[in-house]
Amino acid sequence: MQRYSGFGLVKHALSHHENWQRQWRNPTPKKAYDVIIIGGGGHGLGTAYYLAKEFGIRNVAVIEKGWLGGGNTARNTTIVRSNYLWDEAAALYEHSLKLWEGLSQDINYNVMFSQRGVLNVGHTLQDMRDIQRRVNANRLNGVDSEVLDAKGVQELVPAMDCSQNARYPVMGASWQPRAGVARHDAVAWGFARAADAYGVDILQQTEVTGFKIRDGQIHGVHTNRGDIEAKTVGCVTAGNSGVMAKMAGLKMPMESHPLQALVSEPLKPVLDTVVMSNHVHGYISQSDKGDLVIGAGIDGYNGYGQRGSYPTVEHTLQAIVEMFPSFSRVRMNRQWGGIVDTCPDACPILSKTKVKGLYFNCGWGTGGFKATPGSAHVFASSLAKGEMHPIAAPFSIDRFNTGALIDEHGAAGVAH
Amino acid sequence: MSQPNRLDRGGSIDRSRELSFTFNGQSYRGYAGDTLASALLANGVDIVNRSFKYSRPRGIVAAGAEEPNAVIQLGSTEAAQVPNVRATQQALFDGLEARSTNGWPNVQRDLMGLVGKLSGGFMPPGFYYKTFMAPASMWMTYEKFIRKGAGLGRAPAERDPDTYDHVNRHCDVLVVGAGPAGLAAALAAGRSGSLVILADEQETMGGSLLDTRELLDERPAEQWVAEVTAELEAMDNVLLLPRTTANGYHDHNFVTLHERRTEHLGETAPEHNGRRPVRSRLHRVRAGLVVLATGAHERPLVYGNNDVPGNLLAGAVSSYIRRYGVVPGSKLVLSTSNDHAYRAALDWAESGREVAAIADARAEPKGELVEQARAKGIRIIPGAAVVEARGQNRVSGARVARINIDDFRVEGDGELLECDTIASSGGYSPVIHLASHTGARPTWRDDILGFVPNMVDGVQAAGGVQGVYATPEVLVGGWTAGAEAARVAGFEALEAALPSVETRHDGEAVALYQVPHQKATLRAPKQFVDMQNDVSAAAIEVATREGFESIEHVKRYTAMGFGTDQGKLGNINGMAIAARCLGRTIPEVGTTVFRPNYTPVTFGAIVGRHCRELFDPKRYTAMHQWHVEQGAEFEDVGQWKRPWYFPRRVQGRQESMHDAVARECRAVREKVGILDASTLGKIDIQGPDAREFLGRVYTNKWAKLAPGRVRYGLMCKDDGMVFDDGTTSCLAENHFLMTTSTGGAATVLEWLEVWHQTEWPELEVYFNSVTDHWATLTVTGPEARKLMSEVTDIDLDRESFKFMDWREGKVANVPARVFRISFTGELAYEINVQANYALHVWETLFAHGEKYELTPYGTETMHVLRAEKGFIIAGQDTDGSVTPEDLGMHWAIGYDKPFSWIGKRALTRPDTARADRKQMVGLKPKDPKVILEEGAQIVFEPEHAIPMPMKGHVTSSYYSPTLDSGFALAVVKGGHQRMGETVYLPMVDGQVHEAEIVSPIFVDPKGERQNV
Amino acid sequence: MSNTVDDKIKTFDTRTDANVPIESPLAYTYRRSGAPAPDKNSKAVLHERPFLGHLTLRGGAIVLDEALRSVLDMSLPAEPQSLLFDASGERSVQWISPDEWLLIVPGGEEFELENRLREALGDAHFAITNVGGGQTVVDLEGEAASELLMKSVIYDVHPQHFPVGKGVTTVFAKASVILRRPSETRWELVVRRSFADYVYRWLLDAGAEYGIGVQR
Amino acid sequence: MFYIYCPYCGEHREEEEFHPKGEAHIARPADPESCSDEEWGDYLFFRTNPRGIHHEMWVHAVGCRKFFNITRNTATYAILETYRMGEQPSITDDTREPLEVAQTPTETTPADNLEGVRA
Repeated sequence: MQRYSGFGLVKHALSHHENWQRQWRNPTPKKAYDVIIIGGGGHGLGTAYYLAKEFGIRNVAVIEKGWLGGGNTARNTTIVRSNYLWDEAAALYEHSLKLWEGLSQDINYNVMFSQRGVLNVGHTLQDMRDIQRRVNANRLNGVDSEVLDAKGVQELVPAMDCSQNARYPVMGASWQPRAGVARHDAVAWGFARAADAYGVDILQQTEVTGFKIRDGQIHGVHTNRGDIEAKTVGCVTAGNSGVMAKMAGLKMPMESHPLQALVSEPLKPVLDTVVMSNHVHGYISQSDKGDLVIGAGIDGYNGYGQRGSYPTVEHTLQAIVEMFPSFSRVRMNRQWGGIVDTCPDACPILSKTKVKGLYFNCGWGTGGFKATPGSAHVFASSLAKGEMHPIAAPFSIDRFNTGALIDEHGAAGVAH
Repeated sequence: MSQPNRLDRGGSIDRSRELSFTFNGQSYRGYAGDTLASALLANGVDIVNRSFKYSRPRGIVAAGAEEPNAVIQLGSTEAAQVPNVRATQQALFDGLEARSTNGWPNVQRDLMGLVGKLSGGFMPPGFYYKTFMAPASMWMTYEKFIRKGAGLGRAPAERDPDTYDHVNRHCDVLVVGAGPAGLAAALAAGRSGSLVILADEQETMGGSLLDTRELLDERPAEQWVAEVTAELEAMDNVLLLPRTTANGYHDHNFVTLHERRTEHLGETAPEHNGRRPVRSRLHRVRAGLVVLATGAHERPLVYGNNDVPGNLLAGAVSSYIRRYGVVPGSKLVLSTSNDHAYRAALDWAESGREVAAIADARAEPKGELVEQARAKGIRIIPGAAVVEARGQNRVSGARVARINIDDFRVEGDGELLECDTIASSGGYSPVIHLASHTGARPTWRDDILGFVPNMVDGVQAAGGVQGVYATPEVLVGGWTAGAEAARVAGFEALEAALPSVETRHDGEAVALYQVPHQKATLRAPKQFVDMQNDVSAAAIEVATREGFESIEHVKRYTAMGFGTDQGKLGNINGMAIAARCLGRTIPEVGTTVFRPNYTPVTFGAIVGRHCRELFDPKRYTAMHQWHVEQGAEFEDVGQWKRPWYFPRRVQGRQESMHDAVARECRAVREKVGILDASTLGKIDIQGPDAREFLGRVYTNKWAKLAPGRVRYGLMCKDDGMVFDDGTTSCLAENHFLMTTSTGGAATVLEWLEVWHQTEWPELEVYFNSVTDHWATLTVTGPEARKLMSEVTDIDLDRESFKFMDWREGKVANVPARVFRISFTGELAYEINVQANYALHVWETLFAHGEKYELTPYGTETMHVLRAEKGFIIAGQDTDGSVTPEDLGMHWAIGYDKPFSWIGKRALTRPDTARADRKQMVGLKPKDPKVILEEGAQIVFEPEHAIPMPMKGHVTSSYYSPTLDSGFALAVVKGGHQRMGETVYLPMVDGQVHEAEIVSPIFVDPKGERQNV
Repeated sequence: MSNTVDDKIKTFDTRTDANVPIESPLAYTYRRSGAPAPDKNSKAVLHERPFLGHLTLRGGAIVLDEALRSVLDMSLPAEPQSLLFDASGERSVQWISPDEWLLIVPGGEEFELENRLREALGDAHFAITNVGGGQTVVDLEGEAASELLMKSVIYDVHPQHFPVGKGVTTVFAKASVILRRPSETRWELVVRRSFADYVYRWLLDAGAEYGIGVQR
Repeated sequence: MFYIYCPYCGEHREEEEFHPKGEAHIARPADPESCSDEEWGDYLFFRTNPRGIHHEMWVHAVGCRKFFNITRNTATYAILETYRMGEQPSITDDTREPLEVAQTPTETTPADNLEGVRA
């Protein structure tokens, strides 16, 4: 792999950029692999990378029906944080955050992970109780987190209306300084390039059309480019996981919903942190290009259309202007939607299935992006060892039958 | 003041109304009817901005929504600032103040430009991803500098002085675009009698007819436009919306139209009769049928230095000359791949200025416009194109050379023509944005060299958007679409009545996107594809070499199309370049799918009136005025404003919350207090199966509750988790009154309905909300009976009106139902009266209550008093993961009820049956002065290393004036079996509090006080 | 007060003849936000009609229709979204849902009416609920009335789609209202008490451009 | 934004008047006590979540307050029918009407998976 560096850049400039190498190959599928990963998003590519790097399994295919990183990886609002309420979730997301902190160097690809901090703002007494509960739990779990009052919020976010004039005045916030944002596309591309360098085959424009299952054991997949065999298959297809599960004869405790986001026109820097509010229901940050990146709530109906309903966007912007009245004259450039696979307890599924050798990693709802390296790492470990990684173990499908849910709803009405 | 590029005549500007404006602090003049762009060009302003990445000087390129460069900051005051205004769509008004958004120290002499020139070579696509990685700790510092260069305009720092609103509209036919197709469609649909809305983004209706050279019925086109517009305006069934952009096409024919009502008049809406009209308005339109008549955008050619000011679209040149009487230069070179662009040269020549040459990429240009140019003696260089512009801050020349399109190379050195303006045209891209918003993928058509939309149900398209460009065909297509839309809506279409237009014979266009250069693309002068994001053809080539092969990858890697113009000019050219690099065709590299908005929309307009006071309803009880007058502090509970506590003024100073709550608590425990409990949800339940129904939705038993009696109940979801609680009174055998928590009112009513309507429709029962009908006044405390006896005719004897009884009678001469239920643990009467009388009853109680020191109390005191009694608040002490058993409320669980009530089955699942579940207990801090933090986490091993195993948390915690101590409710793993044990609460400040697990009932455990 | 108690249902007259003050749901709002008087330029005029009798009728259309005919000499509107008035125009009954109608009568009539309807309905499965304290009626008139409504409700109020004699429950800004059209010139909004302030202030804000006035 | 025909009100109304309530025809087991934990978990949480024809329950929350069912294509968002509680859908995966098929983008051709330029 051609190593990226500032010095390299100068060298390339002098040769008119004529010598850049491909970041990943476009290989022909082999007949068989040790492991097949279905889904070439951040989680899938990351899983392949860690399989190769940490567990020495390099005979791996990542099968992507479109172009890599083209699903939710390309459509989210790029927030990374780990201040989750429940121990199991905090462990998973904190594991991920720690990996984020060295990711650019690890994969030699600047994912622009920017630890500009995340504020979860509270507007009611119950919000503040929930914030205190979460912050206390975070600290005892080793997750950096603190409670700010309205004055503290105002100091961090001068553009925000923290006065008593608001319909729902800001009472305070939780603050995770290590949280932040990252460049979403770069995560997929960086993992793809690094995995490819280990010999992982990334098969784009390749669609899984069925599973080869015999005697309760997975033997591979059918694709539009022929059958590919493997005794271990990890399905990491986010919003399409239900469709994949159905192909394998499995039912999932999951529904796919549209989740919308939007950006403003680029503005000179005006917002340095990520601000999220469950109560008025919106969240916002400003990208390095100057766009205000704004997330909406989930649309309530099932949908695979990568678009949602307009009132959801309206309500989101109402919340943003309520918190930032001076943004009223700013303009919205573009809106789009992703398909999020949501579980009843707002926590993911990292699990074996009834089919031996077939694993699912899905149900991330709105929380998938921030978990990318962590999810990929523990999933790779689980695939490599045939046993779920201890951090992944509580996220088994079985919990929906035993009742051992990890209910993050209370903590994360708009979890992102 | 002279406007050097203003022609003496022509254009539809009003020369009698001169307007003054400033740009970058310099004063200029223009005319009513100008856009800011046309006025800048009239004044000879070349550089309007500096580019984002390389800080190159940029000028105006287009005349409409597709403009990438002239994106400016508007506003003379802080509050009126508008970032990122396209000068081409901003009507000029007197006193307009505008500035460039980039450039330091100014846009003319920009120092960053030097940096851009020097470092431009080091910024290939994706350079951020390839550098700034070492050392890891420095990224945040690097980023700080990167961010300094971010953004175009700036947001104002003050509150918006303007207002916005929404109008919900329904129509049979929505016509988007009022060019020839749209006008014909609106006319057909309008004359048929259907309800029509015609929206156009420009200041005036007419579209391409506003600068056409063609005659309609042998008269100038604008005359036909004026007549049709007047006819449509006169129709009651037609609504004309100029300055209105259709920005989003959503499911089932829902379209958002953004009408800029005052932006042509001033930077803020000008006051009129003392009122300020809305600045802009969003029409939320549900249309029966939509006719898209959105036309096409001209594509520029991509050649070397094509971004130097003085490079314009050919069509824009015609627009400026014909519509605004502005000729944006003195000597023109036109580079074209088609006939239509010849208009620019003809218009230019007719303005009395020089056309140096027309470089036509076709070997044998022929067609009427070509012939007209020849007739005027304009030099035409066939098989050639401008391969490179010369000049720094303004075009000074054009290198024109013969090109071989198939082999993508230049033949010979060509010649350098002196000129100050280069107009280019690479053909036309149908404006398919709206059509693709709902997910329909467009189709590439080689014959028109563009994507055309695929239609979904309920949409018609006509004219340029379909790739139909000849005016006669456009008119017929528009009429047909309008008539068909009306027919679908049930109206009879009339015979077409359209003006005659001479059919013009155009020669065939040739496919040309990037013009080859003598040097290879990576070594040639920059050939820009997306000017706003500084994306060049070389960048696209590098991207494809690096493996970014789908157009979506190319776009994201280079940032092409992500600007405020959303790639209106550049996307197709970019696809063509990617296709060339990959050896594929354009449709093979991808399709074009656009997202809303078509052009950016002000947040304020999307928000409308839903801001400030009207952001969310404030719900008030009937006693609200009284609470306000008493100086209550309020708590937001859902949408309700509830009194939180009533601070008194003591010696001119406001009592603290702690003191006020302590005083209110003591008043209730020692004398009598009163609470406005009107916000509780109330549901009237009637029917012979009401009792059966209650038994199914509540965890406890209802079979034997007698009329006149009240019972507390818990509700679970079928996962066994508590979600609401409240009391329900048996009014009569078939008649119950249910109460819910304040926040749960709507949820519970819908919960009852869903079970009734979907699972048990056979049960004869009806539910009706009476939350707002009744006001609820809670009189509680040892003196409550005495006070009540002064104002009611109800027999209050403790034997005849017992705890958990209800009675009816009069209170303060008002018919009332009185319930002896207690949320404080004291003797309590909950009075329900029709809300319109409530204030009178409340005031009467105070008139009589003075001698008992009747004290109003708020939600905080209510919380303290109920917590002292171990009463839960659903949503505070429960969080969706707590069962009735976890709450220790086995007494409220009807294990042996015949029907398997909602939630019962789940209680025996392995996880819900665990013994070490988190269970509700009381906590007594070892130090009575300590008030534990709500949300504090509970551990058993305070010395344990992080992560520390957490065993529960505090759900409610207060100071109790009765106990003179802090106390708390909490959930603790296996808590019911741990009475008397010590737990630890490590706090943020390093302190570790100790507390004893105790019963959650702190006051009057036997419940004697409420029974007196 | 003549409360009837049969053994199955308990009706209750919530009104009193005693001379006690009564306050409309908009009382606080008037004090706080004022009520601009209409003038000759007012293209929209609001007028609250509080304290009317409001009864929610639930049950089968046929039995309710019979009862209503016998008691009030009015028929029950069977068609969805329809609204009928009696000859005097003072009493109305509106379809709300396939098993729900809203009966609005002059204030003070509702209790006796409820009892007579109950008597007429006998053993049928039905429910009658007095909701008069929980809602108020706001009239909206003037040439800009429908335009003002278009700024407020999502339902199509174009006269072709919303003829006289229609009534719907729909979204009003962030609240809900029952919107009715009793005549060519007059609209009625039936508003929940606790939302009345919000609806009123919304109308005043949105109606400012029409010089909206309030008739007190 | 959807335009939904309410089978009780007999006319199309704006989506804002409705709330989606998840998959339709999820009946509560008649005898919960005899359900295994797995069966109970399936009833509570497991859904078909199809890409394509979906039968789902909605409530006309700001309107007649009735629950009813919609057959909707979750890929195109086309509403194919609405029907009252207690009724069965006339359109299922097996009975797709030709019109509807035409509207559904072919789900598996690689060309479709190009996704394309999202501006």
